Amino acid sequence: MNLLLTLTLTAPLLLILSGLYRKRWSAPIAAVPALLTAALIPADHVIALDWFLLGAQLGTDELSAWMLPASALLWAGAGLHHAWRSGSPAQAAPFRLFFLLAMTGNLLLVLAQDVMTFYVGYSIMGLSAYGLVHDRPSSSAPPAASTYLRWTIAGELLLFSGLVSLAYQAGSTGFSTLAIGQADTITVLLLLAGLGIKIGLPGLHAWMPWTYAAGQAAGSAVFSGAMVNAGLIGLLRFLPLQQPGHAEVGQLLLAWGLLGAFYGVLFGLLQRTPRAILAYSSVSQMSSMAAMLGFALIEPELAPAIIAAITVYAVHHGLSKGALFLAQDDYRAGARPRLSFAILVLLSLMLAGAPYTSGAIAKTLIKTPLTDEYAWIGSVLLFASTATTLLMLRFLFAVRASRRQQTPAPLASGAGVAIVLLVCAHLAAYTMYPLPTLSLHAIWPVILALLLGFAFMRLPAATRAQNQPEPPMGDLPTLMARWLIRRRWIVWLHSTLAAEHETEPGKHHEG
Amino acid sequence: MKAGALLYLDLIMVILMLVLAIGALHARSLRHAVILFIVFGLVVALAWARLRAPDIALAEAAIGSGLAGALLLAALRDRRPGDDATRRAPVWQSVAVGGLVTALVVLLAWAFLEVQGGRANEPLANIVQATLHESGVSNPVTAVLLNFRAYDTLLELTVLLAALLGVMSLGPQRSPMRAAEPMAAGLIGWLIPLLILAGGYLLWVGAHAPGGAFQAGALLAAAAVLAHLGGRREFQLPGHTRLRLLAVAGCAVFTLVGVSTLLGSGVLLQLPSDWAGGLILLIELFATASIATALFLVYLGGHPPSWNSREVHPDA
Amino acid sequence: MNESMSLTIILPLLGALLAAAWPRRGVFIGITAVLLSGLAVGWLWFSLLADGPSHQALGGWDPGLGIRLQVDALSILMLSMTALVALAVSVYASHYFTRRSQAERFWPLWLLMIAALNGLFLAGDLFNLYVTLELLSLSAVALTALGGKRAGIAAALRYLMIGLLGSMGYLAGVALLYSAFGTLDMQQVAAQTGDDPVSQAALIVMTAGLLLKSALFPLHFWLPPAHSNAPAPVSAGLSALVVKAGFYLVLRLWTEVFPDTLSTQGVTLVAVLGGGAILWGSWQALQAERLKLLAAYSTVAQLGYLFVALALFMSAPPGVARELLFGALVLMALTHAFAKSSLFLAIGVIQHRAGHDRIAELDGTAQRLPATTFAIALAGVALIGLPPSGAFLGKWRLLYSAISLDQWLLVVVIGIGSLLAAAYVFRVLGHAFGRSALSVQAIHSVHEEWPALLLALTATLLLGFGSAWIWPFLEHMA
Amino acid sequence: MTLSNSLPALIVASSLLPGLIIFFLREGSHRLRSVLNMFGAILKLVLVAALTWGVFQDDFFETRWQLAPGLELVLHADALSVLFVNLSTLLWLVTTVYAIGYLEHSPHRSRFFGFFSLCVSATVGLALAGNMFTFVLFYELLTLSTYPLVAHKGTPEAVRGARIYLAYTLSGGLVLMLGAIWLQALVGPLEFVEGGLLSQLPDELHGQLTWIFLLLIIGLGVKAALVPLHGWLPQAMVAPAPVSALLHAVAVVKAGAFGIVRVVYDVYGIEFASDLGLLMPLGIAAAVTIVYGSIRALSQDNLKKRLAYSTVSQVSYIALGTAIFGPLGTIGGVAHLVHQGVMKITLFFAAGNYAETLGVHQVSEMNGIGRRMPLTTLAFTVGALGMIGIPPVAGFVSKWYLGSGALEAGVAHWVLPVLIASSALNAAYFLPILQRAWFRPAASSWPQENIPARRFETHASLFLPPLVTAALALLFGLFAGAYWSPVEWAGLIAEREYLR
Amino acid sequence: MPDAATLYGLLGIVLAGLGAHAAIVQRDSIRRLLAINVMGVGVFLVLIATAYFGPNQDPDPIPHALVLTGIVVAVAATALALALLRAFERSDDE
Repeated sequence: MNLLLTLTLTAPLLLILSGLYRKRWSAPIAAVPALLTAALIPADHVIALDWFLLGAQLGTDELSAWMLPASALLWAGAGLHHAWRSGSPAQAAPFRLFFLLAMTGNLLLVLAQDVMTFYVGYSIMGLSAYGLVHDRPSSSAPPAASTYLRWTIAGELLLFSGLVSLAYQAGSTGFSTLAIGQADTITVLLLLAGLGIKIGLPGLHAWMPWTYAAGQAAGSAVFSGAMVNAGLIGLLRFLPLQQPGHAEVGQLLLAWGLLGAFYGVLFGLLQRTPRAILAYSSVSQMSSMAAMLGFALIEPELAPAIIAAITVYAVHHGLSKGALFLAQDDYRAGARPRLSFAILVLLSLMLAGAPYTSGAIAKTLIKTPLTDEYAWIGSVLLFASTATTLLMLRFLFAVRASRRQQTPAPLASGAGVAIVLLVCAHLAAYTMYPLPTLSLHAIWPVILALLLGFAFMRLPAATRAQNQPEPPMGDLPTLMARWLIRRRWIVWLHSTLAAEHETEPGKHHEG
Repeated sequence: MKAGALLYLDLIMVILMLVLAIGALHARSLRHAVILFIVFGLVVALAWARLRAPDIALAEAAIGSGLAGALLLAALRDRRPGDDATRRAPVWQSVAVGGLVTALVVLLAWAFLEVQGGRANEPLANIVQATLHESGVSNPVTAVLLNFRAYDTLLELTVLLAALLGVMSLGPQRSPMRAAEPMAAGLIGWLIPLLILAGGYLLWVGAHAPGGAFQAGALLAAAAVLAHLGGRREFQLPGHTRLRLLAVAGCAVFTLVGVSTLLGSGVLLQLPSDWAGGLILLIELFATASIATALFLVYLGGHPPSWNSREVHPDA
Repeated sequence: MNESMSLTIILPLLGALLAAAWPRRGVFIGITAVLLSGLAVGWLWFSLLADGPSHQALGGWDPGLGIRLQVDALSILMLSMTALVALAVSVYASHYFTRRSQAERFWPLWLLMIAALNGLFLAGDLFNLYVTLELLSLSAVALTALGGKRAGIAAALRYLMIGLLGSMGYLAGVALLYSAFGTLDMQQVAAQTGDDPVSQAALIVMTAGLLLKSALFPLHFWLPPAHSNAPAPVSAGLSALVVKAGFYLVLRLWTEVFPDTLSTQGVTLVAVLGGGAILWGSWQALQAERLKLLAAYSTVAQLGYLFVALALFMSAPPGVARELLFGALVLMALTHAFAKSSLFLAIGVIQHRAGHDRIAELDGTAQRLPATTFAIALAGVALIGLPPSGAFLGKWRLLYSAISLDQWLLVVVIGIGSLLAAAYVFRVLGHAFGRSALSVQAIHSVHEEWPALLLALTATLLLGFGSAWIWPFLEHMA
Repeated sequence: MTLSNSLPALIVASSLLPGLIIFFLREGSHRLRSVLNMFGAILKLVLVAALTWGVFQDDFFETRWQLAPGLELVLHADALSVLFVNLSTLLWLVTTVYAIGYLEHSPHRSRFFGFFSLCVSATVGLALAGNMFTFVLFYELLTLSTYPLVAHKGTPEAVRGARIYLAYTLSGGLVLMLGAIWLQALVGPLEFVEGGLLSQLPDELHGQLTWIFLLLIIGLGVKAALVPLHGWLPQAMVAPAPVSALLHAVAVVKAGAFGIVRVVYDVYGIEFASDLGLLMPLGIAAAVTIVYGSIRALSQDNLKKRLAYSTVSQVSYIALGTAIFGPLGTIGGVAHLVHQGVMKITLFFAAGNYAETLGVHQVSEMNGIGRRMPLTTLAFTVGALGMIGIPPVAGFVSKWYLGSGALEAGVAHWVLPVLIASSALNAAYFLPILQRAWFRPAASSWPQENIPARRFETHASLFLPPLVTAALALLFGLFAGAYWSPVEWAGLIAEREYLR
Repeated sequence: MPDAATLYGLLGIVLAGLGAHAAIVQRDSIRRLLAINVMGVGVFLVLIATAYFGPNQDPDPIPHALVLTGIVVAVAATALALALLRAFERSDDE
């Protein structure tokens, strides 16, 4: 049992050290032990290694029971896709090296049972992900890479201070003994800010569009699936959910989440790059989950149900978003465009929460714990799902448009991978929860969105999004930063920080 | 001489000495200053005689003004003419120093007067009288010089030797003078034997009357200087190597006597009372020779040309 | 036991006479005489350790009449310092003088100087001290003028004039004392001195004369030209030993002859002058262009330290701290002697090799003479008062007493002094690392370099780590 | 001469004697010199191991040598000194190997290795010092032995840099000496006692004690490079790489920091120091240095200058740890003493390799150096990550303890922001270097390729030491919990300091 | 009126003062030398004055010996000084 656990963590490292990472199949292989652990090891099996990192505790609990398989699946899928899809070995090898490093960090983070190990995993993952974004040696660092790096470092530092104060106030580092109750509001806010950057709450999300749009598809898949969930795991573990007395923070988080849900969609619609649109959809999805967390803070008694719902929702969102990225890449450069476009449509519907899909299950699960006085949240979420469907439509149009622009040599179709992920998502959802009844209540948001979409199609070409000036990827924060630079306020800091990286901001990565 | 008359004599002496001293110090031209200094020396010798210090008077006359005067005059001769202006320090500095010095003088005078008042008759002088018989000589000054404080005299001779060695390392001797005119030559012809005779007498008489090695040596040196002044070539002075040995002899003998007493009685320069007289005479004999040589060579100033024959060019 | 006392004086005297009589054998006679006098000092050590401080009436006459020699802990330390430094300098001098005539004239005067020093450290009689001082001055002046250069002779002349003025001052004091107390013996005079006007007047005049001879700050102008224009071994002797004589006499007079006539104003004045010497000496050393001038000014500064220490010692309340300060004072004097003589000998080697001692053009030579540069470094460390050297212990104790007596100004002055000292020492040492154009093959002329190195090592390692015995020795023998 | 009172002296001698012998070796005898060096290093390591084991069992080790009444040279081994001795001995062995390789063709090597060994003996002596007098003595000896090392190259800048270094450190040494003497005047000869010994002094002395503390801290602050006194550190960068590695990672800089720890814990005692209100100013000075050092490092293009300024800021973590009143803060400060040493020496070795192999001195010339020298750059990366405080490497552990210590002492409201700001700034000046090294294509040709890339990127003796120290940094981070790690040992020290 | 000893003693002190003043003020070497000799004479006068006990009592011989030694030392020093001066001026014209 313990051997399997340690093997999950050390497998990727061994592959790196032995230099086998240059081989194509090394990435998926590395994820196999993680999958086995997820399958074989029961829920709360914890081992304590007091010589490792100031007394580390590794093991599984209910949260990791869900999160481990999801992440492992995603890492394996992305690895497989990359194996199929990878270009020249010179370019693939470094990517695969950082891929394995990030995987180790993510697995360590998921399996961590104490604050210190969590943070170690979190920062290894964060930093090595830089290699995924910046995968091709270029004279000056692309904006995506440096922006990502800056935000991640900021996030990690905020998380560090949050965790230190949490560990001190809570008295110990192990999760089991972590008396999260004593954490004061500053600590919670620090944790929120640190992890908020990772899950892309509005205002802290500026790096997401850049990062998802840059680098290889496998990288973006893993970013949107496994890594975003890491932020959520952190929130689930460290926010004082079952403890009373944190209502104000709850309200803040609720408002922030709901704002994010619509903010993401609004700016997503204006984007022309398909992967950017997906990024904005992630922003909105994760913000809605954060809103639910805020609600859990307000009503501590309902917390357990909400946590369970959020976990399922996160797994569903992770797998589907990852699949979407792989499928989109497949469609763009794949051999059989029509098949991959069909998969894309299916995935979009699933994400939008169409009936009989895991999306629908997740959304209904989210709504069930809402008591009557908070019913309005339910309706807001409904509107959010319509917005998401609209965004998905926008995504499909953008994907079709991008296909016409380039016709690269068709690569082996990785479509199979996306399908597998899709099936797994549904399998998990169905086994756990009854098939939802087909009710008008569940369907009307999708229909409304479709109507809006076609109406929009009829608008005159002039107002169509294609020829509108496209707002820069990082939208508000990036705009604000550029305005400040022009005003010489932070030019000094910016010039030193980014002297070597910044190319002129307009140019962005291939779609 | 009634006390009163003696008092007047003293007053004259004091005033004379003050005037001569101030003249010697601040005379306009250097030549006058030197001459006044020599006269001052002679008057001081008179003062010593007045204060019943005959040995000192002799020494002062022979060495203090005689030889020192000769040296000074020779130095004047060597000096390049012209830079005779009395280069003095700026006025404010001399006033300041003057003030400081007068303060010191007043302090010393006050202290001196304090002492004069309380001075009982001197016990030490009586002790010297009491132990005079052991010292082997009857003249108390010679006894103190060559027995009681013999070590001081030894060091004094060494000082003279050191000065001589210093002078001899400073360049060649003065060239002898041109021949003196007949009158002077005649005078010199008489004076030299007289001086040698007087020197011998003083050496001998020193044991029991004022006199002694230093005064005798000075006279002999004066004789040699006269010969040098007179430019008489044939005045056969001993060869230079022998002169050097003579100069060293005085100290050597004195030290050897000291060492022999050290080996004998374990105490340096403890002259056994019965031998003391003879030993003192022996020491005085050599001391006179070395003092005369030293003072003469010092007058010549510098090492003789033949000294380091191997050295062709005397290094400047 | 008393023979050894007079032997230490007679042996160098005899040597000098022999050297004067047979100049050609000068070197051999010189070295043997110095060795023998060193042995005599050794013998004196044993007798001192055996039966403690003692004195000997020369000529067998009791002190009032005759002259007395005395030896105690302080004088034996000074004597051994003189013996050791003289030995090293003599060995160096035996190879230093290229011209025979200079060598022949050097040895007799050198031995006379040593005899005078030994006589001075043993003298117990005030007038005898005067004559020894004169002998010391004259031989020192003659040695200074040995170089034959115009600047050397001028410096020697000024040195002589100032020396005579100082001696006359001293003699005036002796005359007054004799007229008042009727004796010349130091212990007998000490018994009768009080704070009566005669003692005070005598003390003032004698101290003024001695300060002039030991070149304390305002009266120091004659020392730098004299010590920097003399030949290397001579300036080593002058700076290390002759200057100490003046200080030793002031120390003797203040502590033994006039213990209670000393007024606090007098002590403060000397402390202030000492402080001035430290600052002015170090500052001038920093500006000096020539190594010898630097070393000479550093002597002025180091004397400042000694006089400050003396002033502190006199104003310190009786007790253990005062005894410890006395030990520190002696240790600083010893260390300075060894360090300064080593520095001058090393400078002599450099001047011999490079033909000049200008600091600016020192690069090449400093690198081709590693042993000499190392000696200068060690000597420099001892002069600054950095750890391995005895001066560090001395300075630590000096600062300790300055602080416990709340003399904050002195603490600051000593601090600035040691910083300036560090500046001028390392200004010289900096050249040892410069990358000079000359070829870098090291010249090892051992016979020239090892005296300097040995002296430097004694100053730093021996006195630094092995000087704990000095304090109990001084106390036990006081 | 039982072992208990000869061991400390033997440890100091084990590098002193070879050093003195090396001085007099002819320039040409390379093998003998290397053998002597290695023999000295290994012997010292063995002795220190024995000492560590002894102190671990609470045995008593002390050597006394009286230099003068009231002034005793005392070498006493307690937990704190053993930590520092271990660090310097270990890193001296590694640096010697590196120096032998680095100075392959340079002149004056006997002189270099002679002073090199003297410098380490001074450091070890300083670590083992049992009283203030011995500490000051070795503190000055350290200055003397490091001056020739800084001026070793002989270029005008080297001599100038050395002179500035000397000016700073000698004045610092003087101020420290004054403080020590004043303290001795007040309290008498004082031995270091865990928990300090000044607490029972009468109240009216407190004014003077505060002044003395100021003097001591200024004296030590020069070597610990606290802000106004740090000017010498960047200038001393002209020294050859092994010297700047040993100076900035182990010997000189740590001596100052170690001194501050000694003064606060073993002279004043932490409780007494905080009662006197001395910790707050020290903490503020340290904080200012941390931020200032990092900011200045940002704008340095010369790699070694950037590392120097980073040292200025990193060493003040130790001072900050000392200023935080509480066991956790102490553990953080003391552990960082070792961590910073190990990490910084890796960075300097790497910088030295770049300069020696490729003639790369400026950060702007480091594009794509990762490909050309992968092993050295890997070591550099580990070191850099450690400096920033990224977890797997040791730097993170000490930052974690400093953070929790600040919380424990209730000063988190300004210590945590400082830690965060400094980590951010560290990231800001280290990550671009890594980004250049790994993610940029190499320039057409290197400025001065002295050593061509054969089987390995450069000489074995050049690229192995950084790897060893990088591995150490990783081990100290990953196995921070193990009993032999610096953090545990720091825990032992803190426990003894606070138990009294 | 004071007796002879005091009179000559005071004269000696005054002469010493004059000599000292002149020695410091005068710049010319020979004049300085004269001044120092005058100062010497002054001090010797003090010594001999204290040794004088009036016409009918023998004087104390010790000061006499001291002064004799003093005179010889003074002349030695003067000789050396003059020789130095001569050497200094001779070396001038090289």
